Amino acid sequence: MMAKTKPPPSAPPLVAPAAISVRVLFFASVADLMGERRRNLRLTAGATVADALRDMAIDVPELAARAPHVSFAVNESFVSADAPLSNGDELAVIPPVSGG
Amino acid sequence: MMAKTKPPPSAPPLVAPAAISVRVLFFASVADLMGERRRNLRLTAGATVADALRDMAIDVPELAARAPHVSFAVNESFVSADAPLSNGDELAVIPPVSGG
Amino acid sequence: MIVELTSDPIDVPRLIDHVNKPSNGGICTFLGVVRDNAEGRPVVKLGYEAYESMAVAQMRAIVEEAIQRWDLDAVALSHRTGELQIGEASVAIAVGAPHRAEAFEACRYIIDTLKTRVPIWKKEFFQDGAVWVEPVSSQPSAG
Amino acid sequence: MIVELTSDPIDVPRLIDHVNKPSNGGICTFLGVVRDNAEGRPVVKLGYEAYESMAVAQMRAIVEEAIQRWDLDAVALSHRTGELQIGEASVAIAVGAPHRAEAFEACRYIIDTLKTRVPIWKKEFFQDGAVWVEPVSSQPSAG
Repeated sequence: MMAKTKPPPSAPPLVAPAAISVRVLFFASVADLMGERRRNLRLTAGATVADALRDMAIDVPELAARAPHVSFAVNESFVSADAPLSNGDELAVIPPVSGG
Repeated sequence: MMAKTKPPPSAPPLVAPAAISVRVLFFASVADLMGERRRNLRLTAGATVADALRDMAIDVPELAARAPHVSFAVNESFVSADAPLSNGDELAVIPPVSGG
Repeated sequence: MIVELTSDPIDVPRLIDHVNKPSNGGICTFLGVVRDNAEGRPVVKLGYEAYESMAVAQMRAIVEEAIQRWDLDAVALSHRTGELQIGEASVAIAVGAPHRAEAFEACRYIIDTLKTRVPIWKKEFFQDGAVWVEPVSSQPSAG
Repeated sequence: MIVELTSDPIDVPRLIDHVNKPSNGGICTFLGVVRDNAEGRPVVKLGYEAYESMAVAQMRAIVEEAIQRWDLDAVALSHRTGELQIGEASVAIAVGAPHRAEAFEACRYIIDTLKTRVPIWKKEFFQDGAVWVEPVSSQPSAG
């Protein structure tokens, strides 16, 4: 927790980094791992898919081990882990697919 | 027609070449050309498929022109034009196939 | 194994059911259907004539070659004879295999080979006449 | 074009009818069916889960790629979700084309590509447990 300090009077007021809200979807083995099929996540603006994963791995450390073996989609399009997230995005964590 | 001659008494009797009977089948464009779907043909023993064709081309000269473009089967197996025929064989004249 | 010539419409679901065995994971089928044109010229209907006994023997030989080569246990092959209308299936092949690569390859082999050596002939009927189709490259060789 | 996910049994004749257009001469279909074993281990049943909206979008994109590449006008693709018994079709593809080469190639392309990037997952149920199938090579890349 940050120490509460008052800004020096001559400096401009600190702007708190804007927060974004992202809906995360889990499927198949990842849904089993997470114990849920979706969650809402608040992240700082500019956060990437990888940042979202790191945030969720605080609760579920096994997710970090799965990260290299899953793919990601934002708003139903595949993206890489360094893709930035925007407010309102739908992020899907996609384990290796096995349809057909 | 052979002249009827009596063999000289000292020589062995002449054996007339044995005749064979072959059933010939025509299909598709060849049946149209022949104006029939089958005929029975008498040939001398040792006759080949090509001999049978030559014999039939006496009646239907157009058959000679088709000969290089058709295949032949004896008793339902493909054979080449120089294959010998035996008594009772079924010879099929097979224009280029177009099933499927 | 189903191998047949038929003057009735081909029952495709029956062929698929026949090759749907519990050990198979993939089924590839091919249907040849009557097109409404031959290289642009409108076709009214088709007629198929076969040297029936030899055609069935050749079809069976081709299916057995495919079964051997791809280690299959389920193949069905049916070919129509007689008069066919636009959209009707002239030939239907169904191949079941544990994995899809074999199903696709065997199905393709069967239709390609059928077209080169099974004694069946197609007649195309146009508004103003009819012709026997005789592909230049389809002549089977001896043996 | 039919592109669908369905929890009901796939109606294969409907898909074939859909691609049977007068200008088509060949129809290739592929069915994935539930095998009774997974590398020898007896399978009791399968379950399929999908990220439904994205799966349909990806299936449609794959079909459109095939239509472009092989100049087709008739493709149908249906994939099951939920619980499937041995012998049921999990996926069915039907491709109609003027000539057979295009029908075979496009059908093969669609099933091969579907298996690499459509977000659908298969769960194999055995006598004593169940596992999600996760092929090592099937990870879609970004973009």
